[in-house]
Amino acid sequence: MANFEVVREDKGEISVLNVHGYLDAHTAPDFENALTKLLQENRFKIVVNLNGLQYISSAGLGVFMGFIEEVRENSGDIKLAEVSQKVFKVFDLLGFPSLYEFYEKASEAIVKFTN
Amino acid sequence: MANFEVVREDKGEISVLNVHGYLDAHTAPDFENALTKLLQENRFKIVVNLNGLQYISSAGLGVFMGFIEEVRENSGDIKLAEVSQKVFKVFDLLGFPSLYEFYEKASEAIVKFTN
Amino acid sequence: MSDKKTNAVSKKNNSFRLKLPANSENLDIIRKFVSGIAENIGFNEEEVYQIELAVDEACANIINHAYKNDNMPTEKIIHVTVRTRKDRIEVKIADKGVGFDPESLETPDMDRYLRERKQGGLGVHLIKTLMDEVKFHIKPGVRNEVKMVKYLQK
Amino acid sequence: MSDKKTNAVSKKNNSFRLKLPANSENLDIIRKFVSGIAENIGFNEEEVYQIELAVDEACANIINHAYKNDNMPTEKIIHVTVRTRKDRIEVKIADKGVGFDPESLETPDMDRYLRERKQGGLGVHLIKTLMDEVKFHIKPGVRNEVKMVKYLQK
Ligand SMILES: Nc1ncnc2c1ncn2[C@@H]1O[C@H](COP(=O)(O)OP(=O)(O)O)[C@@H](O)[C@H]1O
Ligand SMILES: Nc1ncnc2c1ncn2[C@@H]1O[C@H](COP(=O)(O)OP(=O)(O)O)[C@@H](O)[C@H]1O
Repeated sequence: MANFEVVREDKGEISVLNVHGYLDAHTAPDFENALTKLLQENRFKIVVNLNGLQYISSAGLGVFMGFIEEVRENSGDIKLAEVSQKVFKVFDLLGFPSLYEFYEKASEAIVKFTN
Repeated sequence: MANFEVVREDKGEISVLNVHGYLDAHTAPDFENALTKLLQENRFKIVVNLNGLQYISSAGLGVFMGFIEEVRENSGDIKLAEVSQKVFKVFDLLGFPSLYEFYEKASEAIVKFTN
Repeated sequence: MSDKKTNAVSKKNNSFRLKLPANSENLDIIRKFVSGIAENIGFNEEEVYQIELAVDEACANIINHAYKNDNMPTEKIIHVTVRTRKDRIEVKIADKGVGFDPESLETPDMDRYLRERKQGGLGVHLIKTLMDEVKFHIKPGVRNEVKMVKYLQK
Repeated sequence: MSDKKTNAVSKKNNSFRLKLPANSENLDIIRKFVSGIAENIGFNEEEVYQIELAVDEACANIINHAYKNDNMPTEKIIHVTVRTRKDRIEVKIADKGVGFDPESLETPDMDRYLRERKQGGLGVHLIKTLMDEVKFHIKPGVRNEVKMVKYLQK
């Protein structure tokens, strides 16, 4: 089903992944592939714009966990932006805000990298 | 399920019914009620704006059939506007375009009444 | 879009079953069930609508006609079975209600129909128009089934 | 919104069943099935998400773990049964796979979990957090079931 999509936008050394739809055990590999590709290109400054994300399950949360270590070891970060209240509650339930930075706007997350 | 809605807008002696969502055997009575109310108020110049209609089944088509006669006997009409291609195909399959006028824009249907 | 691997999985022979009460509020659940499967095996948006609509009409008929007789002891239920094959979707919709004689239904004359402003009587006609194969098996009180098939276009 | 009459219908005791192949592409169909029912009996948007998520986690576990043993002769299927009561929804999710010992699962220490950047191991914890009652009945190869209940808020 065409129910998940990642669209990448590079802005200088920062990459924004715009995710849309439903991120579950079926679609998590697509998101994983997008992140793997960034790391292969040595791009470690990553903003994930969750504006279009309607749903996330633990399989989707696991993808974030699988990359954060390598990204930070390379002086990068994965910053999250524009998450809906509904989806944020799932991140929050599992304590993600203590490990990841969340921003209201993707542009704010980008600014944080350029500072 | 909150999957169907009719919003009425009166413009002089013309009434526009904006329908949204799924019009099936479950929600057809809601649409029927909206039309019954117009007829009770002697409002016979009716534009149904189908812009937000995502789905129609024969139960929905039957509602149009149930009112057209009385409306026309009272020098009125039910004109349809802004139907998506997908939904139009169902109307078309059953020959509705020979009985009802379809317009690209609700404003065009309104103009037809004022001429 | 799904990747190729999962498409390969979904194109195998699979079978899906749904059983629920014959209430009109459940039409939405039934349509989503069938449209999800139809999408997964590669029907396009227009075809998915056609399949949804045919299934909706058959289920609306069960809701409106099958359990009219209030003396019937059976639970008022709808059974939907979907089988996917490489080249087609097969949907069986069944009830345990009063049954009917599908042979006795006339094909509506749409011109006359529209002229006379009838309501209803279109469901079975729509099903036959939208699907490639339609068959009825009627056993009143036991199992009244309509089986409909639609082929994937090459 | 549905009118009062239909709400009255849906609040009666009803039972819904779904049976389908244990493929991840079907998670979407399962979620829509369950969320449709939950919406109809009056759960709000946040609660519907919670129910969907709990069901998704249980089904993803079946897909990932239940039929690992390729020698198993059984069809790889998921059974979902939903019962609605005036005050609650009950969902049973079952497989015929290898089974597991739910008692042996530790409650994840989220601090440590996050520190060690683990992936996975959150599903059952999430189910227990999101639903009001959770019970397991395990019979490997026959029927492994998780039953979860959520109450409507007054
Ligand atoms: N599942 C069913 N159980 C009993 N009768 C049915 C069933 N399906 C169809 N019918 C009968 O076939 C007739 C034609 O159905 P249809 O073409 O859908 O038109 P409508 O439902 O609007 O009357 C119905 O009026 C009903 O008598
Ligand atoms: N239906 C099932 N069949 C077999 N094993 C299961 C099932 N559900 C859960 N398990 C077992 O319970 C463990 C914990 O599940 P969970 O908390 O969802 O984490 P994860 O699936 O990420 O490992 C799984 O690793 C698996 O061993």
